[in-house]
Amino acid sequence: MKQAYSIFTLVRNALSYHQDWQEAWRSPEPKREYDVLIIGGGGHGLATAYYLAKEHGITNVAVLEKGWLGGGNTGRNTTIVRSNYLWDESAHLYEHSLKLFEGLSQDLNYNVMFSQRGLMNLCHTEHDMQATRRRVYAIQMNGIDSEMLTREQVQEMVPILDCSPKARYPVLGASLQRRGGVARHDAVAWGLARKADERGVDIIQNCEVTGFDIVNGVVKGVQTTRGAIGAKKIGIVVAGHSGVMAGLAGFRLPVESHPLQALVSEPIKPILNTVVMSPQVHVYVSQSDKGELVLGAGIDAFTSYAQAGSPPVIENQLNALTDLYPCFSRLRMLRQWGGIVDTCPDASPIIGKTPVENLFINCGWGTGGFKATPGSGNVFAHTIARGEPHPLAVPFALERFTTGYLIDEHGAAGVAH
Amino acid sequence: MSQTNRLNTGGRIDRSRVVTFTFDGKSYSGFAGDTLASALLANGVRLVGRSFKYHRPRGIVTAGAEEPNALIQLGVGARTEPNTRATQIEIYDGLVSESQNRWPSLTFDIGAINSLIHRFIPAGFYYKTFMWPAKAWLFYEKFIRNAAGLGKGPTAPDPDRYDKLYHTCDVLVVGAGPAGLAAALAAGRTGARVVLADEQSELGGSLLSESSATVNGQAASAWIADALRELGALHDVKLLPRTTAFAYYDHNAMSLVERLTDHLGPTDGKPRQRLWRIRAKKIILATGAIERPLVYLDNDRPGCMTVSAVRTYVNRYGVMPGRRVVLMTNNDSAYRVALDLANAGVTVPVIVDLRAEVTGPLAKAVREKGIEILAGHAIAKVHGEQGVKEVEVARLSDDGKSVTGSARRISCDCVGTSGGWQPTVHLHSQTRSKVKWDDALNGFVPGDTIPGQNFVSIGGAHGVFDLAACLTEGHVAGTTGALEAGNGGNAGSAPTADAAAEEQPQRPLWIVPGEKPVGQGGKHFIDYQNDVTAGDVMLAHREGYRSVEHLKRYTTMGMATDQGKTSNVNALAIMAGLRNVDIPSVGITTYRPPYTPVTFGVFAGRDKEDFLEPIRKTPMHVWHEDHGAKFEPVGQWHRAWYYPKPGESMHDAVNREVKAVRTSVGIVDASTLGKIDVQGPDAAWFLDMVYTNAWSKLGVGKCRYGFMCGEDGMVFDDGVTSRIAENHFHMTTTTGGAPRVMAWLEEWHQCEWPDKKVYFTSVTEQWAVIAIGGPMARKLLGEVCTDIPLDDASFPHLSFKEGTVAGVPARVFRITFTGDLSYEINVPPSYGLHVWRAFMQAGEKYGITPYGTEGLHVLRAEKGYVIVGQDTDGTVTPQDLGMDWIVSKAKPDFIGRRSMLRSDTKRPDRKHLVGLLTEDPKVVVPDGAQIVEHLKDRPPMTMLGHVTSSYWSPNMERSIAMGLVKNGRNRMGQTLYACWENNRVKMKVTEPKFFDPEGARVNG
Amino acid sequence: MFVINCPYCGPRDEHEFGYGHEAHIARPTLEQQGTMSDAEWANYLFLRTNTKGVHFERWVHTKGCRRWFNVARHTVTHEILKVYKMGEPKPDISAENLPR
Amino acid sequence: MVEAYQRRSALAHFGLNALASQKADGAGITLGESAHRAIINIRGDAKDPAFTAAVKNATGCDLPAAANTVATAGDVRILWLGPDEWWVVGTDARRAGLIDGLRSAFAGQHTNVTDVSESRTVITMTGPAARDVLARGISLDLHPRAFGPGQCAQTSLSRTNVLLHQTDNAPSYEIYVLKSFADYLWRWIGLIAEDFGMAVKAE
Ligand SMILES: Cc1cc2nc3c(=O)[nH]c(=O)nc-3n(C[C@H](O)[C@H](O)[C@H](O)COP(=O)(O)OP(=O)(O)OC[C@H]3O[C@@H](n4cnc5c(N)ncnc54)[C@H](O)[C@@H]3O)c2cc1C
Ligand SMILES: NC(=O)c1ccc[n+]([C@@H]2O[C@H](COP(=O)([O-])OP(=O)(O)OC[C@H]3O[C@@H](n4cnc5c(N)ncnc54)[C@H](O)[C@@H]3O)[C@@H](O)[C@H]2O)c1
Ligand SMILES: Cc1cc2nc3c(=O)[nH]c(=O)nc-3n(C[C@H](O)[C@H](O)[C@H](O)COP(=O)(O)O)c2cc1C
Ligand SMILES: [Zn+2]
Repeated sequence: MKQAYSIFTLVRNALSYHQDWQEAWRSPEPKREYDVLIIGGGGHGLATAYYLAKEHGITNVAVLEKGWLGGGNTGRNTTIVRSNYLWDESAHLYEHSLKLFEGLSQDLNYNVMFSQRGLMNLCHTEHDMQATRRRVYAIQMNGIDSEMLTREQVQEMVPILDCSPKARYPVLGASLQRRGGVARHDAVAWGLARKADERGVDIIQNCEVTGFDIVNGVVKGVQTTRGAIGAKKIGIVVAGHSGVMAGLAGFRLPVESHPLQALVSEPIKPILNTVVMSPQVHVYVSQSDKGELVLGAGIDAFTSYAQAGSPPVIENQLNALTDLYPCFSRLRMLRQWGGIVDTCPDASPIIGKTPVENLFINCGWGTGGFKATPGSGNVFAHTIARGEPHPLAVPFALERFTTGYLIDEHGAAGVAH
Repeated sequence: MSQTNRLNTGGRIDRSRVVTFTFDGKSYSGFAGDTLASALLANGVRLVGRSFKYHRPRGIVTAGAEEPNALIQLGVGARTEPNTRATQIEIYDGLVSESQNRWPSLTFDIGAINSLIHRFIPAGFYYKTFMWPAKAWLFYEKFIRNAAGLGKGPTAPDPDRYDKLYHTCDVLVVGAGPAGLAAALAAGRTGARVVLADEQSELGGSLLSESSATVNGQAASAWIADALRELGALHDVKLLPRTTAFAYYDHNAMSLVERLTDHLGPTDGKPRQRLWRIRAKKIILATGAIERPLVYLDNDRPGCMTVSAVRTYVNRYGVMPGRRVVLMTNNDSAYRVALDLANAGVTVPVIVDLRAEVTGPLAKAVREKGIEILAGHAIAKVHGEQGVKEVEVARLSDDGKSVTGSARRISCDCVGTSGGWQPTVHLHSQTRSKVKWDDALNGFVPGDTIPGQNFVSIGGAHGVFDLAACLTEGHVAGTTGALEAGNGGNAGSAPTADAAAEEQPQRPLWIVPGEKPVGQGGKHFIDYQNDVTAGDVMLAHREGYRSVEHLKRYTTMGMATDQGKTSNVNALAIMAGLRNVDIPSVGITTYRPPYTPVTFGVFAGRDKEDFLEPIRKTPMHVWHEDHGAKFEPVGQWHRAWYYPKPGESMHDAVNREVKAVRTSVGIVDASTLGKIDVQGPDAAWFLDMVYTNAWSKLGVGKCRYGFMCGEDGMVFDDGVTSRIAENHFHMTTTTGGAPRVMAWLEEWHQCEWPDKKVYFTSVTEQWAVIAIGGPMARKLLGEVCTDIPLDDASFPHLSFKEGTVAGVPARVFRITFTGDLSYEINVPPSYGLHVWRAFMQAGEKYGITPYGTEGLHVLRAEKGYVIVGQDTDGTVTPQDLGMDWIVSKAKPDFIGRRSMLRSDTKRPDRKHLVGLLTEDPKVVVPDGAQIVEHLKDRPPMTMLGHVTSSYWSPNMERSIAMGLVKNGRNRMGQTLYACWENNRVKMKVTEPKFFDPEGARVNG
Repeated sequence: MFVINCPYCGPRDEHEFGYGHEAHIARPTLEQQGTMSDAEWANYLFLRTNTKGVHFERWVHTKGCRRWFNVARHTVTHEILKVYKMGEPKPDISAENLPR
Repeated sequence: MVEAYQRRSALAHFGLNALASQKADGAGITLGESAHRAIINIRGDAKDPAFTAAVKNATGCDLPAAANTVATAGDVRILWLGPDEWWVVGTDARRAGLIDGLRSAFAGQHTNVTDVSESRTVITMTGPAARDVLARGISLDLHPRAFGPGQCAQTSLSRTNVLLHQTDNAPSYEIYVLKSFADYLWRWIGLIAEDFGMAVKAE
């Protein structure tokens, strides 16, 4: 068992100058073989490993991460968590995840700072209102909290928002998910890693998968920058690099990798207590616990593996930001960055089997998979452990692109997060 | 007494101009040319702020952009600005500044309690606690949020305005130190188009802080003046002081921000800042280097600063940062500063040198001045809570890991330290080019340049500090850069300087040991602003956060507003020591834009409010405006939505408009519909491919409605297309879809079927479109147009004619979106208003009623006509809409055909568009309501689909709705429930045709 | 921000262009469509190489001449290695044989 | 036929003549509207001598083959839009004649003639600050070494798509813009010109 984290252990350790804290996770040498290998040490990969160990008793598991754990999109997203998706399939999956988020800090004994401060989607046109009403009512009938707000209610919750009718994008109303909010992205990855490690999972960083050993259509292991590693089953959870992994395994995916950019302002005292998204004008803003405004932008159109996008995207986003929140104009951008998001034609993820036996994939979360981290890991662990998809994952199999049963979530929130 | 610490002579400030300002409510004076930092120091103010987490008293550490501590709340009211660096604020009369993150006052701050409980709140403490009870985080969070955040944001709209522009040049030089100036001179002389930008108010870089350097045999300041004069006279050279290059984007695009009036204080009228988006053929990075402070015990006491800051304050601003200045160094640069201090009359009680032995000409000169050098010593402790009072200096053990022997107490009010220099590689790194470790320099220098970018780093920015070498490098870079950009003119000769004195190597000692073990009482600060100490780095290491990126995120090291300019290398070097690996294998965190924080407003420039996005207006817009129309945005267009008369609600107005069309005649502005002219021998073939129905046999003069599908078989646009001539079609599209359809056609043509002979031209705005409809439409048209026979036989439904309407040449289409007899009259837009008025005038006797998009939507819904984008959402096939008839069975191929054969798309029980009638005809359900077959007490309930369109139909005198319902066509007559919020309403499934189901009314 | 050298108008900033995704994906002929399985059709419709390295892609000069053309671009460095017209064959550039 | 006064230009609602009478000393730019031009979109193969000859026949003007250039002959000019696309621009009076002339000259060729005159208006801008104003909204390099009289480009200006044609070294420009955007563009230029001073040219 790991040393527990609590106010008491914190005080106790303070007395010994914090000299006695254990490492949050080990850094073991890779073994020759595992029952299950998870490629990708992002939130989803770590969650998969964690739930494999926790719920399926499979502990001879390694997570292989080419860089530092949590360094992919998990470490660079705008941390929005919500489950207000249009289609039943998505709503169920994301709600499953939201529920796991609600107990995650306790489950992991690691404060992931899940802050259910409420999340708003602004509507700027009648058409927006229509689409939003439809989504809100569908979510309600799925038994998930969601409500429409009038312009006056929006103004009351966010006084600094320009809700006047003369705005270029006047606010007509909004949808609100009160249980939505933000969580600390790094803490999610680290908490999962720590707990997975506690249950025996090997987390192997700086270990890039460079090839697959496939015999007669059955995967037997991987080649890595730290040597060959065998496995009975392998799960690919590499987000932006899914296409690359598929290529190494000899198949293609309906996935394209694009830059998605984000930025933060300098920290200031609390000024915004809700997460406010405005899909139509591509501005998503929340204020982190440290005080920065965290802003998400729209996706860059081109394919890229550079974790960097183009400035017009940022410019457009800030134009709209300063227009919606005229008092933000004097704040300053502190840092901007990008991640590589794996987008599917229907803006929904892919979870399930691949053309290669015993090789599973979990990808296509695109611009919005952080909120799904525990849920995705949970259903993927089930899928790998049983060799059959978790009921919530069934609709998200690759086959949907063949049958045409797409789960088109483009409308769910414009494009992002 | 004011300006107690101002030297009597020297510096570049203008002593003839006294400037008064306030700090924390107290009034001070300084001189023009001062920064807020230099002016405060001149007034003996050392304590200027409180740190982020522990609320420790903090002073000014640097003299530049790298300042981690002296963050100020500048200005008041709507113009207040948090977190500005005192070292970069130029003072002006009336400047108001305040310290941040303290309450009730800077000297007595309640928050400093955090400093007392500091032991309980090490790096990452919040991850370990506040977890119980499970729902309480929101409660704890409130306190944490209030404690964090430094300054306060304004809450009123920004009264200032901003400017932004594009610029292209041959050579962009960033940094106007000796290297940058030499580069700009060389490039400028060749005739190249040059931009020279520097973030400081004066160009000259580190030379401005020099006391004795000479260039071309003259004093550095004289050379700078000459150089600027020469550059100023060159026509194609732009000098941009107060301009920070903050982002280096792909393909040599650089973004810079110029501060135009910040140094003047609030000014109305002029833009405050300007965004330069420069594309340069060659970029020369001459951004110099940043000095690292040493990491020693209690190194955050106000009065502790870098040696280069000490030098800048003394030489450039004529300010004594202290009266007794102790210097501690691991390299020679402190010696030059000691000499400057001595010359200025400031006492330097000792130089503490971490190196065991100190030799060389500089040390000799210092000793000659009577300054004591304590080699192999370290500052083991600093006294003075709110300002340095005294240091304890002790001998270093040989391994440098501890101090030994008894400490000597030396009183002083300022400590300058130098831990060596880190080249300012930020912009280089932003291009994703690598950096490499330089052992001699103990810093990262630029590595290879990433392909696709064309730039070079020179001078301090790539680790070359010798003035003569900087000048030569600048000259060479300027000359070659200009040449690469096609300028072969004479670059003149390079400026020269004397070679620098030989320097002794530095001693890298990343933690200067103090009287207590690191991390156990006392603090060795690395990142001042975020309160990250050497102890925190050790804790991170202990807990496994060993990657430099984990270190950063776990401790927040380098994540403050200074982005670790002074701290990153110190931190990772300490981590390297703990991990027992060399520094390059630890690596450095990623440099990202911006170099220093940039105002959001400057990105927006003037693209605000009305200018954020164009509003497209039709030729008749002014008429609609004059007649009280409410407008609805559709894409970028503003369309008349409805025309309320005084006292009318929207409901009233729409009902009146809708009824008028059915009883007499209505008129609507349909100019926004997309129109594409399609011509060529293969035009019909092409339409056959892009529409689901067949076009080849459409007669000349006839019109037909069509659906366009994506290759996935889903409807994405619709419209009526007419055959003008054998090889000539006039296509219409939805308003919002127009650009997309045009792009779609050209994409298929150019990429897939380039051999097909067809041309597309967007003619949306070539025609203003006025649609009149209703029983009186024919009569009315007949009065305004006399040269087109309007009887059914000559001009049947779904055909078009050319003629003259109200004296204007027109194309008249007999098509309808309301189900009533209607005509769409296309006229040149310059006559649009005239023709519209003509109809209004002639129609008066019929009670002609203008109607807007809302009325149009009701009218079409009464007929069950779909709106793509409302009744469809990208997941709907024509078959789903019950419009099999529009999908040709005879055509071998069209876009989307193959996808319609997939197992899911051909399922018979997909969602179908059906009519939905509420049991109670008075109830209008909202669109978006969900359709449920079996009600439960409460959700979740299984949904069959949703209401896509729902209106009050004044002509049916009941509500009408359409919806997409699973297996809907096979549910005719069934009763289902529309559900939303807590409402449950019974609805019967019907055909989606409510009014005039036989379609008799198109004939009037 | 990219500079893309429109083969017709010359170099222009990225914001003038539209991205057209992977190039050289030919629409199956009618005969092919006739014999194609749903899976094969999905292959055409959705599956992409999503190359990390030299990517062959289409762009259109939306704000200029409205012409489509092909670009070979490195998806890690964003370097544009070649611009060529529609219909011209795919050049032989891979990350390994880059001219440097 | 309808009276000419019934015809409205896209910017008529600003009342340019009244604006023109206001004093604007030292204005950096002078702005005007040149409304109701004949603008005829033609398509064809520049390498086909039959096509180029037909254009010359019908318009009296050579077809500019070089990208981003304009050819002028008398009151007709031809602007390059793309590799197979041009605008023939003339006075309103010549519109019908030019269209008919082009159509008949092109007979039997795969070419195209589409009248787009009514879809655009032309904003004229001249004066020493013209480049500065344009730089606020155009990413193209308009430095005299890069772009001069006789050159044209389709690009975006602020948030509108335009065709920009430089007509002289004053410098003067003609900006062709879709009518629905004209109001926005005019006001945008006016806004930018606050820092440079603006005069209005009478219609
Ligand atoms: C700017 C931005 C903002 C976003 N905002 C939100 C938001 O607000 N809300 C939300 O829900 N989602 C958001 N997202 C999306 C979200 O971040 C992702 O969907 C989610 O984090 C994906 O997690 P992951 O674990 O699948 O991928 P990642 O965290 O990317 O992990 C994949 C890991 O695989 C590793 N890997 C790749 N190749 C190999 C290999 N060959 N061998 C070994 N390891 C390899 C990578 O290094 C990486 O660490 C955002 C994304 C971005 C970029
Ligand atoms: N070891 C030493 O003794 C030592 C150390 C450092 C510097 N120096 C001296 O420094 C000089 C180096 O000259 P140099 O020209 O390379 O550098 P410099 O420091 O003289 O000039 C760099 C300039 O770049 C500006 N700058 C930095 N980043 C910028 C940005 N993003 N945007 C706009 N401006 C930016 C700075 O304001 C500064 O004016 C030499 O003269 C050398 O003697 C000596
Ligand atoms: C929610 C969130 C908040 C962040 N806040 C800060 C911050 O306060 N300061 C900072 O420097 N970076 C902040 N970052 C950005 C990171 O420094 C970093 O840019 C990001 O994780 C991407 O990694 P990279 O830039 O190393 O590629 C934040 C990132 C996220 C996702
Ligand atoms: Zn082009």
